[in-house]
Amino acid sequence: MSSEEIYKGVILDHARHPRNRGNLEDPDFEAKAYNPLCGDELVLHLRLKQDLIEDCRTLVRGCSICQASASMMSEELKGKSMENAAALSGIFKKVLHQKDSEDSETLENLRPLMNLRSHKSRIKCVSLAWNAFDECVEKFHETTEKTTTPS
Amino acid sequence: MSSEEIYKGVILDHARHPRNRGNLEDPDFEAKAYNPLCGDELVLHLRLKQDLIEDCRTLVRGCSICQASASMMSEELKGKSMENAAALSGIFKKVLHQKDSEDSETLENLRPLMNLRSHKSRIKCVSLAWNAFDECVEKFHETTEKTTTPS
Amino acid sequence: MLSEETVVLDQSVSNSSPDSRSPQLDLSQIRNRFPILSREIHGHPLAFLDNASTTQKPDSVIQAMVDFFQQSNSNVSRGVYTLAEEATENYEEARKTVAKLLNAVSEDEVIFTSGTTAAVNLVAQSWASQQLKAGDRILVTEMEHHSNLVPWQQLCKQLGIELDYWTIDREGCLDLEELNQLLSENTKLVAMTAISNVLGSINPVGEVVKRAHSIGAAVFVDAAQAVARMPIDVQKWDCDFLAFSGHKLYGPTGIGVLWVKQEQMQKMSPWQTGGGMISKVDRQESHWASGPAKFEAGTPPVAQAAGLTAAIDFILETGFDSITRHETELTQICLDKLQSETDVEIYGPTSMESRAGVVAFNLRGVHPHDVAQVLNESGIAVRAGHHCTQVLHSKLGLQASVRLSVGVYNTEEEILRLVTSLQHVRDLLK
Amino acid sequence: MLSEETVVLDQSVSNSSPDSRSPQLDLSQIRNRFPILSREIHGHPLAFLDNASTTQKPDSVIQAMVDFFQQSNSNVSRGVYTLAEEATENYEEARKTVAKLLNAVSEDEVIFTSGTTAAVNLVAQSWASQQLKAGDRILVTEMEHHSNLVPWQQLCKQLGIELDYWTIDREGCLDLEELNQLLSENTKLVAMTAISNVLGSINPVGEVVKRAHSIGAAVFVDAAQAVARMPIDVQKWDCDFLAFSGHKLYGPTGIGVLWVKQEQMQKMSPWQTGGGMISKVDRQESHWASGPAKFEAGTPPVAQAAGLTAAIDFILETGFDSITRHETELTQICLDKLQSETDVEIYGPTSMESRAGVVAFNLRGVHPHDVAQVLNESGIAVRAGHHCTQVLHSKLGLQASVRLSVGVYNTEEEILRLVTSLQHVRDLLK
Ligand SMILES: Cc1ncc(COP(=O)(O)O)c(C=O)c1O
Ligand SMILES: Cc1ncc(COP(=O)(O)O)c(C=O)c1O
Repeated sequence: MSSEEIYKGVILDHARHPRNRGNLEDPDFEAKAYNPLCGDELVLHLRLKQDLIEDCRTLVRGCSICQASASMMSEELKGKSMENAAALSGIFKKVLHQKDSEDSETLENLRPLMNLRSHKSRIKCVSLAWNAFDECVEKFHETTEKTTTPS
Repeated sequence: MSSEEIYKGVILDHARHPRNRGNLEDPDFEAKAYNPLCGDELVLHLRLKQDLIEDCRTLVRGCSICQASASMMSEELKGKSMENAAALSGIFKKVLHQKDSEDSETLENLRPLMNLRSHKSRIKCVSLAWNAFDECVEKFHETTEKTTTPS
Repeated sequence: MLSEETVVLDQSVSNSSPDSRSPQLDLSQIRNRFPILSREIHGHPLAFLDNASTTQKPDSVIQAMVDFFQQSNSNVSRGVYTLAEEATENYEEARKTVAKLLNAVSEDEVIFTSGTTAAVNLVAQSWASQQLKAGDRILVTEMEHHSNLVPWQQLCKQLGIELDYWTIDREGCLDLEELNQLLSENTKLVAMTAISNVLGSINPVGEVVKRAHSIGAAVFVDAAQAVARMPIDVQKWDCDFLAFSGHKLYGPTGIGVLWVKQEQMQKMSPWQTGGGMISKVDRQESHWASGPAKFEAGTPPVAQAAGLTAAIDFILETGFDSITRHETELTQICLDKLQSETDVEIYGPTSMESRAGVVAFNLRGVHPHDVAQVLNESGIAVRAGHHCTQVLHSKLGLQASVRLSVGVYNTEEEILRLVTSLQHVRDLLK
Repeated sequence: MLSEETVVLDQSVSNSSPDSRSPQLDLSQIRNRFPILSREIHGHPLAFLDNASTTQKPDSVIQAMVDFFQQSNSNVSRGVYTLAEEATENYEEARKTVAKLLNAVSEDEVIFTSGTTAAVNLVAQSWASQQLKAGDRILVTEMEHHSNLVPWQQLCKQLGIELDYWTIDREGCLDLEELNQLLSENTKLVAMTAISNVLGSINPVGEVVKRAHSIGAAVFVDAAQAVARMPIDVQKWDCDFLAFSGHKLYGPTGIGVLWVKQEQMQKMSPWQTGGGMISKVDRQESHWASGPAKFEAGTPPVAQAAGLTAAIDFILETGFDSITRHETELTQICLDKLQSETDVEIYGPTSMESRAGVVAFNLRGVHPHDVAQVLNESGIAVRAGHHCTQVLHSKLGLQASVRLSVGVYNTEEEILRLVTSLQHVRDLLK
């Protein structure tokens, strides 16, 4: 797809006006993601209410795709249970990496990003926020395991 | 040149009937040479009378070219002064490595070997005996230096 | 306990006798794909019988590299422009193709190197130098190529480790009974070739891995000779490391492969450092990339990756069934003919059981160099020397030997021509 | 004492302003030799401006490799048959050609590696790890590519050595006054690039060598960027080590060069071990070959050597006079144009004094990735990122930058197209 198509509509809007930007004062989970190819960095903060994502913030030093993807992710995460959000992340990444796979309905809101699949080098930009989220999921599982398993 | 040309006349004669084969009982100088590409080995013994090469023997584990070259060398060395022989070695090697150089008159007896110049891989076989001789020359210089330089 | 087990050789390895129903090669079609085969040497058609040293390249391999240079040439992983994306895709495609060839669990197990030798050095420095310590032992076979021997020898000196040798029997084969004696508690690594580059013996890798793993030793497989000669299944063998070179399987020089089982890769620290293998570089400290990239410092052999993909495609299209069948037939003919010459001494297994298309021999009384030189007169390319296996040659009591090794494009006529030309050698030199 | 010397920069290096009488390139003839340049990207002719990352290949380089594969392909140094002799000659011819390019004393100073990165690692392991000891110091510049930085960083950790940085000034240049302070008795090695792959600065190698040698330190020169941009004379520079990659001078990937001054090579022990670099292998002990072979374990990049020879021939035929003049002109135009854009920030020297054809910049408010992506729409290939120089980018307070770098085939039109297309970037993203 052409730059005109990438840099317009939803993506550009999110890149210019990132939603849920910033950090939380006392986040339940925090993760950093880093793209070694360009030095882009991203910090993700999550606040949970039980296992529901109550609030979510991202701080991005990166390109507009990375910005937009983080912004769009934050909207998707808010209000979802960790489990559902983790499932979404799995589907999203799978579809992102397989040029020819159908994007599922659950990805409705993220569809504009799917157009970047043909730009292999930008997939890393799209994934960065989700990598940070996956790290939070891991940490979340560790804590829940700790609290449910007698030690 | 073809194998027919290589493996006939002087070279084949020397390969089949190597002159000055064997070793000397109490050589003044001894050197070993080794070809790492094929494992060929050669031992050279020299007996000197002052600085004249009185006797010279070679023991060769190698191909017919290597045998022949050692045999031909031994005939050349005998009776020469170390200095003259060293000079001959220098000229021989130089001409051997330069495809287009004229072979000098001093190389008269070694001329049959010059035909191998076009077979780069065999140059190492031709040189092996002379490498051993060069080592003896070095040792010879070390001893003469020691005896002439006050220590 | 181990010695009481019945020895069942890994089927894919020992059972190399050709299935008589396996498809026959269309030899003239294959030969047409190798431009070099139309060359004449001293007025004779080239009979290239030095395939254990390096192989010739089919048109598709040459074309793949030309196409890359003419269409997509650029560096990988670092650019967002079209050529850079194509180059990256081309490079990662090669990784996937190698994973398919080896039946790897994932392409993330595939590290590109400059060749087999570099791959051995990498494992010695990135894995063994951390995992092994004084008092440990490494086991190698007597038939190893210097590239799968000297790095271990050096590591042993470096770490104070013992290097043990698994000796060969009279046929040039490894005895599994002996292995049981050799594997000690302290053995941490077995480094072995899948096929000898001199004897042609096919070694029982799968069985060795089973026994090595049972005492906690890892297994490094040198597949430089095997990769173009038989199907390799790293999951079936269950080995830990496996290496080969592009130029030995009809691909280009300048690229090789180190396959590493994922759990072992996790234990490896970087060997070469530099661009492309880092995640972050500070003034005094650096952090590493994950996955195979961690072991691929610097600009990788991008164009060569295109050639390697084409080479593997060529092999898989041709099919190992046909390749093995063809090479076995030629080798059998060669052995039959040479065995009937009374002044020819053959090394390695005399039957085609556990034997691949490499035949080392000597013509009694004539130095290998002279044999090879005269054969070249008839357009026949064979190798003379120790073939980078001095330990093996010492064991055989030899300085050197003549070696012929067949490839997918060789013909019966070429083998017969070699045998006939030996008479020429005798006439000249005996 | 040193600081009182008048600073006389090495003429061949600093004096890069083109001789106005140097011959003009026949650009259309040159461009015709690069098949890839006829490619179209998104409907625009390809403007390849990422030459600092890798260069495109002229027809003669591609043809040299094709010819090798179709005519002479075989392994080197080990066979007596015709193809093996040709392959060996081809390989040694490359060594001679490199020696000519660098004005080396002898081709025995030329070691082939897989690239610059491997060459740096080789010197770190074969020379520095033996010659340096705890308490010694290595000096690098802030502008080093990760490949000429991380290996030294790792060595410092390994040996307990200090790594010092020679900082850059505001123009991205190195101050020779500062060098005098930095060179201490304990400094044993200075590792520096001849031309920065980001700033384009040309460093005063000859002068650094003089000062380093006066306190007994050796100098390693990273010539990856310099080799295709200016004549190199290792005897004039008098450096100890110098490295470059084939793919940066219009040659293939998979091959690189490490030049080592003879007296230093004598001190080096092998790094990688294996076939080809030994003189004798016993069961527990090995002895090494002499000369460059000692550092070339395994089958070398034989086909790539043919390509490298052709690449060097291409450069020498074209002539550094014309190349430097052409690239300087383009860079000057580029700097002029970009400097007049108020939202463009340029890094590196602002004048063409001591500057080569690499220009890193940022368009304020737009991420480099996005700039490069949009430029690609117009067929323009530039790189975005940290260009393997994170220490430099930190120093500049940047995460990333856009970089354009010119080659022998680039045109003024391409530079102007880039500048015009920046407007397109603004329209879309600002
Ligand atoms: C200055 C400099 N040094 C070293 C390198 C590394 O070269 P290679 O990746 O070919 O090993 C590069 C190129 O990326 C470079 O520009
Ligand atoms: C069994 C074996 N191992 C290792 C090697 C080394 O391969 P390379 O020289 O491509 O690194 C060879 C080939 O020479 C070989 O035959």
